[in-house]
Amino acid sequence: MSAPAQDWNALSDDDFRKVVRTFFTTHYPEHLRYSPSRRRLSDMRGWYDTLSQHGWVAPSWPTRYGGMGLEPGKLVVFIEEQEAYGVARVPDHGIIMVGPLLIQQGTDEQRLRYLPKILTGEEIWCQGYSEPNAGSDLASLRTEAVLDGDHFVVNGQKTWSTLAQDGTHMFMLVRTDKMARKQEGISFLLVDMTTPGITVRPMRTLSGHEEFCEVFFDDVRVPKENIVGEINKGWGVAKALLSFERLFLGSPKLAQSALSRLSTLAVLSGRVRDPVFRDKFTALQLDVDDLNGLYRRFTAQVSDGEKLGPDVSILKIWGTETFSRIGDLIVEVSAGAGMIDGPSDFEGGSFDTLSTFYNARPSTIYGGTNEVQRNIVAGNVLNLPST
Amino acid sequence: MSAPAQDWNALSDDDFRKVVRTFFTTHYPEHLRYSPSRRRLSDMRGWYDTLSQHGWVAPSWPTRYGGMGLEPGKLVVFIEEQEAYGVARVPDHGIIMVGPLLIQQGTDEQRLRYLPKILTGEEIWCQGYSEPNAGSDLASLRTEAVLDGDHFVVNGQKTWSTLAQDGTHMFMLVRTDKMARKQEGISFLLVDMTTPGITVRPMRTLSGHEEFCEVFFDDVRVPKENIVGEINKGWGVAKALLSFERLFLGSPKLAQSALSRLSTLAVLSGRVRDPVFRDKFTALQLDVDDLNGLYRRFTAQVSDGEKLGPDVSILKIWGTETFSRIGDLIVEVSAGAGMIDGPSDFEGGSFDTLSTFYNARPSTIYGGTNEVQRNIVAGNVLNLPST
Amino acid sequence: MTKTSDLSERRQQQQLITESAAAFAKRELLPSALRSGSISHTRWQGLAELGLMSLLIPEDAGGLGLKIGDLVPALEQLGKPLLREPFIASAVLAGVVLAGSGTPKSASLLESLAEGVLIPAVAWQESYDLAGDHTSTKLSKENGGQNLSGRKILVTPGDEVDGFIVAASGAGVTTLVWVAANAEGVKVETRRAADGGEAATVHFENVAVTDDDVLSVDGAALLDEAQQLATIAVCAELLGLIRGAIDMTMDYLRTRKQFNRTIGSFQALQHRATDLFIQQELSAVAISRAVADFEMATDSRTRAIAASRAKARLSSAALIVTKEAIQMHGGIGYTDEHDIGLYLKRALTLSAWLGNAAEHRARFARLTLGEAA
Amino acid sequence: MTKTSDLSERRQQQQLITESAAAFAKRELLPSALRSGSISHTRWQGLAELGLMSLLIPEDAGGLGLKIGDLVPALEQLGKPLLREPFIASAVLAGVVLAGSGTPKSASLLESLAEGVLIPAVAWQESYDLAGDHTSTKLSKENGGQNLSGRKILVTPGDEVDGFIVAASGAGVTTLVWVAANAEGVKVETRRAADGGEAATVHFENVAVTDDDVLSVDGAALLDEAQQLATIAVCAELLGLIRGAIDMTMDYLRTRKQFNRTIGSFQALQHRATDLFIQQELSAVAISRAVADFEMATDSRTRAIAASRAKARLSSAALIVTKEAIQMHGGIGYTDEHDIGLYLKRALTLSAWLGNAAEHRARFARLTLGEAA
Repeated sequence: MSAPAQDWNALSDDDFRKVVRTFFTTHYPEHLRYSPSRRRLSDMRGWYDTLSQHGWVAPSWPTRYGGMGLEPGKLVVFIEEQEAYGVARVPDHGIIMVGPLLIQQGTDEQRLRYLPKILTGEEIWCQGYSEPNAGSDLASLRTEAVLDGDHFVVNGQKTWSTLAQDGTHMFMLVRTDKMARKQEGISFLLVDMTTPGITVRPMRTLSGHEEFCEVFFDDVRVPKENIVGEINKGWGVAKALLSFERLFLGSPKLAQSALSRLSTLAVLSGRVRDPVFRDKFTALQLDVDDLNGLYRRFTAQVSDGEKLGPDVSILKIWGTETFSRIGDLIVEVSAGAGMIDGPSDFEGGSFDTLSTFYNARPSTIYGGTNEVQRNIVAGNVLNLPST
Repeated sequence: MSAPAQDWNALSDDDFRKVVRTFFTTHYPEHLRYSPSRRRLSDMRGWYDTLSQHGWVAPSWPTRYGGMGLEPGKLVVFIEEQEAYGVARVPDHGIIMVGPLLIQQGTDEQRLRYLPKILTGEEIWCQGYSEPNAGSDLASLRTEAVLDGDHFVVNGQKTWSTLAQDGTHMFMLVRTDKMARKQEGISFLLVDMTTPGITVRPMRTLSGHEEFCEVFFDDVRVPKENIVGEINKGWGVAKALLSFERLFLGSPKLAQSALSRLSTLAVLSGRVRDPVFRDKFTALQLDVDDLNGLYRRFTAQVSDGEKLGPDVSILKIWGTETFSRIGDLIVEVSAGAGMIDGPSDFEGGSFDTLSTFYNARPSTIYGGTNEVQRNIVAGNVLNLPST
Repeated sequence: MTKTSDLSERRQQQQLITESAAAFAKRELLPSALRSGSISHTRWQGLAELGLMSLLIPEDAGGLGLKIGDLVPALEQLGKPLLREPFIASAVLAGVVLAGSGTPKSASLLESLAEGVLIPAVAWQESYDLAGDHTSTKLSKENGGQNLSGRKILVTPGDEVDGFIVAASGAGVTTLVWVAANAEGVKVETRRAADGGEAATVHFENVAVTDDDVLSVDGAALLDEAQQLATIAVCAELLGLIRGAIDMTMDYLRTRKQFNRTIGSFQALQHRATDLFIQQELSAVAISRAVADFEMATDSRTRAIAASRAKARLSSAALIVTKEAIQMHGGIGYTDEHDIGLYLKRALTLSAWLGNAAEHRARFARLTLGEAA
Repeated sequence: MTKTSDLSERRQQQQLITESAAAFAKRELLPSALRSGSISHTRWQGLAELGLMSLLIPEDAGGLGLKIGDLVPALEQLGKPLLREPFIASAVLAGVVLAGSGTPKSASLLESLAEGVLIPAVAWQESYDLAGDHTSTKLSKENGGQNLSGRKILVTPGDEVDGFIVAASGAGVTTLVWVAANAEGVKVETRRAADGGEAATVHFENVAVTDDDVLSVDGAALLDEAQQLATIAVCAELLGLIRGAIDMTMDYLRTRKQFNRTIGSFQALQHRATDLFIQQELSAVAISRAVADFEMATDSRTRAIAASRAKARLSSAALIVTKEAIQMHGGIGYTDEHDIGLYLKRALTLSAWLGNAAEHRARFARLTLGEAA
């Protein structure tokens, strides 16, 4: 199925860069480049297959599980080239979240059952953390799973589940002990989305896309063995994943690609020679450069086998707020075209002036709002007393 | 003693402006113009006398008490001209704080006893609010006054008393009932600084000036009749004064004069033609213009006989933070000269690059830190629940 | 004494207008109307019945002859629940041009506008930049008649529009002509605006223009005045929008619970809420100053400074406030299901239209500091 | 494998240097030393004994031949308690010029520097602006000898200085010459810097320069390299300063009580504290990147980009952090009695010296985006 594992890390960074670049230019579909918003599975299926055939689905997984086994430096090169060529994300919750988690905390059976189908793209994962009254406050979640023989019976509602309408499976947090204190009594469950009793309702976002869903659970029966880690210990499992997520959410990808878009617009609009623009652009360029540096520091920590500490929250804060500032400057530079939805015509080509701005809005909210991240840093890194 | 009262408000704004301008150009000493930091009494004594002789000491007091009786519009003209000509403040706590307070809440005896000597400059007032452990948290103050016959006996320590070393009198808050809850049991007292038991220790500030003092009280006997308002009701008296103070602290004077200094530097350094500078300068110019607008709105409220609400805190926040941003830009524009204390030589003349920056530092702290002001607005204007 | 009684008379009249606008807003307007995307002719008629269409029109042109300061508080009321109809584009920008034109054609158009049966648009813009070149559209004499050719962009409103006032270069001057939307040679391509409305790119290809259609042979000054008025009017709508967004957000902060607490009790949010309130109050005073300066102005430079002063503040404040409003609402604020997002979309549209904050700051700098190096 | 063991050897050496610098800092340095205003010759000697003076000097010039990356962590240690001595100005900026000169004169000066008995300064600057004109000082041949005339400003250190390396325009090139502080025709006017140190305006009036005093006839590239190195070194000191200011402030927030609560428990302050921590971490990565780029650089443009990248971040972060530190300390922070104010003063000095944030951003833009319109 997948090509034989190769030792990418043996290549020099420059050589690896060339390989990656060639791979993208050879295989990635032209019409999918520089997508202004998140792509649905239907658009990305072909590309997923291509990645799968070449063993390129999971750059960061160890090779023994079918990943590329890239060390952090190589992973950064990979991401940089992906951004430079404007390669869109495939639905990647399985690749980024479930895979690393099962490798770290799953059973052999779970790894064998789930990992290969993530690599082939047969199974697409979505996330079930947030609830209407437990957004950034995950410990307040109320969706419950009651053990009934060999099954958990799940009832409740999840929300902000990204592209759940394309998911075949969901990893979710459920309350398995209602008597326990808030963060205890939570379990981590893997759920097949075709199980009877599940209803998915896409929500339209500000930018007009159906990027998130509400998911309703009505007496949904989930096999007992689908639990990851111990029962009632799901908070610890989720926390491990949260620092992965923060690393991922803090990846310079968004900001980097937004900055490229800003450069493009500066050329299209002729603002590239305007000293006021250059001053603002340079400040953002340096912000993105330092974001890259910060990201490399944390990924190196992961690759050195160290656990990520609570300080990884700063990556998410800085990454998303830099992204947001770039979106603001794009709107500013667009002048009158900043009032138009979708592509506007400029002399040198067409440009969507608002997409970055819109995409920046949820980035400071999801994955734990930046307010929650700041609480974490203040309390757990700076040791300031609790409020 | 003072010239006969005149109806300044009958003049048109333009005419009044001409009168004021002529007054300053005729009388104000050239060497005291555009003083980068607060002037001591010894420097300003001559000018105080001049103001006194012409009845110009108290622009905002009613004419029947010896003030100029200016309505808000005229007062703004007065302040604008003062700033434009670079007229320094005389020690003005008596004029700005004590006068209006006694006019509003004092007894006839107090008015008769104290107001004339403020107008002549014979008596100079300083403030005794803050204490080492009650900075912005005035309700926590501990300096106590115990009634002993016809006198209060005062013991304790005040701090951040501006230019107390030049003061002949202090208006202060003291605790007169230790059993009462925090904001109750506080009284408002007028104290002669020559009373035995008072020690004044000037503190050197960051900018190297002795602008504030600590004042120690050791069994200081203050006549009972020196209380303003009722005993144990000093918090209400002080609050009335605090909104005066906020209005005063939010006056555009500081920001306006800092902006003039920035303009001067822009010309001296040649940066006036730099588009990046112009962009930043214009933003600040508009910030100061809107600060002026805000100030006029609140002063108009006062002159219409309305009480100032808690929303006046925004004036203090915006005024001092605009001032601070201007100080930052002055340092930035100074380039290498931004490392030098005191005047630096530029081709067109000399310029003190750091004084505005230094002066901006305490402005966001004194008179209730901007953090406290934001708490006030959130709680009392926006009605957000208490933390 | 005359001065004072004039003032109080004016204040009474303003209050009357404001109150009727507020009543209309309460009765007829809902932010969610933006979702439908289309202009309501009933609401348009309603605005006409309030007398708003002719408020700024001089009495000798059949209007009420009031000033921009009289309109501002009413627009604030309409902006608060996000008026979707192109009042400013059609009644202020186009209306003021028509009123200043004084031809039989403009008189009849103005009458239809006042009756609420006409939706005109001014087509002046050719570059996205306020300070860009907008003079490529040409009016040329040919075969005895006149011919209009060129392309205008961001024409607002771009849908349901009955005709355009087009600014064209004639014999060395800017001539304003009327072109019906259905005239031969006119092609309208609509572009969806952020707020769901439509702006249009309008192509004019050899469109025949009769002498009757010429609204002003040398119309640059007239157009300029109308633009500055419209810019201040947009600021008033934005101020209403800011108040609406802040009210909605403070309500949310007072009721939404997370971590077992009302989120409005979190001090970090309280301090940021205060900063939004400051933006609102600065916006209000910036408009007051601009209105006062505009009404006293006797030259176009002063009018432009007044307009830029207000728009620089309001365009910026509206975006600061609505972005923070989304953040404070959290996830729900990013869905199209909650109205707070509509405030952001409308803010994006009105902030950019007629020049964004950076453009107006630059123009203010140019006019007050002189040209840059 | 060689690469890895080289790396770990380098890391060990760095650690050694850092630890001895940390021990020295703990033993000898206190922020309050800034108040005295004067250079301590004991501490200067101490720095020499640590071997820091010759760390960057190539082995063939008698130094340790290490790289900027080896010095950075040590400077961070020295910067944290606010080293007052002009290590960077004299040992880095002047030291590197002397090492690159290779004349008998420079060798002997270098030796004195390494022994801690010489305090040299580089006099290169004539305008406050980094990008200004610094070439009016002239070296001219007269009566067989050479003569130096001109004026240099912001010469650091400006007090206790033994001599100056002066950059002068000779025959179409920048020539670097040594001038003893007490030479005839030299007039030094000191200016108090924000941190209490002294910078000087130095006037050279027909100062006689012997052939021996010429350190480099065509020395522009050498001076440039030394400046970029010194700029990165200043950043390392600033990073230490930032860490020191944040530590002191967090301590204060954890202990100071107001309104019956530890002030560090107020969420608004917590969020702002997080933002300061972010500035600190960004500063650290900005320096790492600059060091890596600098060490790999083979041309002056790359070196200048590396230096500007770091200084743009550090100058800005240091002021953000120290200003907030004062605000968080409240009134006590504004008195000269609390050390936190010294952090602000030192930050002001080092942020401006060798170019402030705005100047370095502009240079970065020029070098990466090309000249502006």
